[in-house]
Amino acid sequence: MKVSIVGASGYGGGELLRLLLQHPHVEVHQCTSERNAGKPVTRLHPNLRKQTKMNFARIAELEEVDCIFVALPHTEAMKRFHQFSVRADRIVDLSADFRLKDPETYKHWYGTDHLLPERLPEFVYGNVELHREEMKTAKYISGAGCNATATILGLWPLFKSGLADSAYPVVAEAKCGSSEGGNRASEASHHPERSGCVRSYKPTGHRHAAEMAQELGTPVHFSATSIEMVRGILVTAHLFVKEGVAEKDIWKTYRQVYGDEPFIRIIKEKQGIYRYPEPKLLSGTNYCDIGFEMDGNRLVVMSAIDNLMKGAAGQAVHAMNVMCGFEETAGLGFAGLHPI
Amino acid sequence: MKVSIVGASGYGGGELLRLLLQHPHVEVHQCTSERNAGKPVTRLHPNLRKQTKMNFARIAELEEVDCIFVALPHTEAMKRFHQFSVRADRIVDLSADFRLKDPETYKHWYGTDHLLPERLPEFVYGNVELHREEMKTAKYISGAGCNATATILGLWPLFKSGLADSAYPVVAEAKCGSSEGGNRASEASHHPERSGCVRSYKPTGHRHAAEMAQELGTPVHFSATSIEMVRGILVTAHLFVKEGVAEKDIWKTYRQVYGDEPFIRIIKEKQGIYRYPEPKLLSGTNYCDIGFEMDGNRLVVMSAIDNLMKGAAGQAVHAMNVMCGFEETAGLGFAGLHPI
Amino acid sequence: MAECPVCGYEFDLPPNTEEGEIISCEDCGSELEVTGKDSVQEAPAEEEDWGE
Repeated sequence: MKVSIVGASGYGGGELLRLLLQHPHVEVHQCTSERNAGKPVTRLHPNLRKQTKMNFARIAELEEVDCIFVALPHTEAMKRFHQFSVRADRIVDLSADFRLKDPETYKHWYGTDHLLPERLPEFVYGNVELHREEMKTAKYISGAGCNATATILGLWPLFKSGLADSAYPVVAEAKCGSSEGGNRASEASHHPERSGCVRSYKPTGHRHAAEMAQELGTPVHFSATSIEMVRGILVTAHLFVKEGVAEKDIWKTYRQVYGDEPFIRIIKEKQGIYRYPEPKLLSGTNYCDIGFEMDGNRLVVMSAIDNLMKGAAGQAVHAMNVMCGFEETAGLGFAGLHPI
Repeated sequence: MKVSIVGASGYGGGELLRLLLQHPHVEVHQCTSERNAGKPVTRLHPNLRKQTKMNFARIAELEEVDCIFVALPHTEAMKRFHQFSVRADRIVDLSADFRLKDPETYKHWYGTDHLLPERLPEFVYGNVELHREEMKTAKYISGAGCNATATILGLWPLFKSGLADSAYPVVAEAKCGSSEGGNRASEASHHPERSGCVRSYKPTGHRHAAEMAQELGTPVHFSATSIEMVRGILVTAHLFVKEGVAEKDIWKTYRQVYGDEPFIRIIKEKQGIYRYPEPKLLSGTNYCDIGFEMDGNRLVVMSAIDNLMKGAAGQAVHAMNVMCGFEETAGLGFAGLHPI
Repeated sequence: MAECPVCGYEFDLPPNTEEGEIISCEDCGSELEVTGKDSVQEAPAEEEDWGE
């Protein structure tokens, strides 16, 4: 199967390229980057040296393929949708353009009118664990936000089963890495300023909260703090469960909802160094690790992912595998490194 | 093919297990750890959760297999050699026990008599790039030291071709990560003490110098400084080349000696962020990246590896692939992560 | 066969390359300017300052 990556110079596009170059059922046809057209892809993605001799193409040179991955800055996929839909039956978009089903919600959070509201129902939200059946017949997938993915996957079974008491507020706090900001340098990402930070960069008003509300059916009070980390997210969520719910019920719910999911692991152990989810162990893998602890009927849920993998490129490849009928773990078998 | 890992609780053993569990031609039969016998391997190697349900066995319970990887503390492989040689035709030992061909040199550097000097000629030193032909018919491989591997691979073509001027001293300085010390905690590895260190832990007298002299045929004045890094080594070597040698000759020598080596990359670029070898990009890969710069007939050579991969487990699997006639890159295809 | 002036790598110029065109050496990646049928010279690439 032939695929191309549009906007392949960024961290998300580069991670997609790394996965797709070694994917058993896929051949990467073109990678585009307007700014870097004609340059070798390894100039931006040095880990791919000796893996590929491809050069960046321009969007105008796009040829027909079976699936196009779009990793452009926000609103670009919306503006150029037609250029992609005529060249591939299937599209996986990593941006936020087609995540929110309601155009009004989109306008509220992204400050601009949605250009193709009629297309929104055709896009399936990117968490495979929540939308597998729809993806099997879908043509278009919208990759979910990284913070949203970590929060949604941690909490979804509790809301789906009705254990969570939505009369109480749900608070979720993400500890994030610097790669979330992409590869454009800024004052704030200047090493002497960023190194060693514990920076409350979004105490409130983070856009991903909109996706959490959409997928969980309840508002989530979300805050993000960036820490000394490049890849990785650890979300710590605080909520209440209904009267009489015991720890065993929580285990049962996660087992029922996630039982044989290939990329979810429940991590709640009494020994060893890593007893709860640890993001650094997940670097390069498509895992979401989930742990929890109870305190009366208060529940704390911890979920960890690699924001560039389960939070972006890995999730996109997983969704493509489902959409195209490949085995779900194709190209996503990396186990992660320890120590790291 | 069936393999077992003896001493599988350490970082080297764990990395071997990660690679061998996903190796196309190999099945892991047993993993031993006296201290952790009966416990799940994922207790020590959390990245392998959901990859394996194996428990640690004891050496006494070892069954016959095709190849045994030994990752025990120094002198243990020597003492227990017979227990392994009766259970497998092929042995790959990661320790220093069988690296040095000369028992006297061994005694000088390791302060104890070698117990099986008569076995030394049967072990092939672990750098595949230097010893591929011997490995094709060998039964026993001795993994090379990590600092030695990085230094040897960087300098070997210059000595093999005679470009290096051995009338002048060769200085090599390694910047090392904390995983080199293994998973046993100590005062010096206590996070508040180790974090942020630039620690001159071996200015002189590092044991690996003995291997460098053995393989390069010339003494190397080696120093090691541990820095803020878990995996990775960057060696900066300082030497002189003979009169009249130009940059083009250096390129040609590396091309002639390493031309189609699957795991060597020459990194010397004028643009991009990573113009010379960068160890963090190699985490989890089996690459050795080599770069150089000339200053008159003074030459600076930079070589980077992942000490747990090309410096230990990756090299061991590469040597096994050669010894058993598998394609050399089997199980070693991971491209590395960026950003990381 | 053209030879890269930087690393001495010998290679065939792709068939339709014209004079003045910039190509990069397959081995060392240097940017080369095509100056004739089988001849190239190092293209004047400004070395980006890292500001380190």
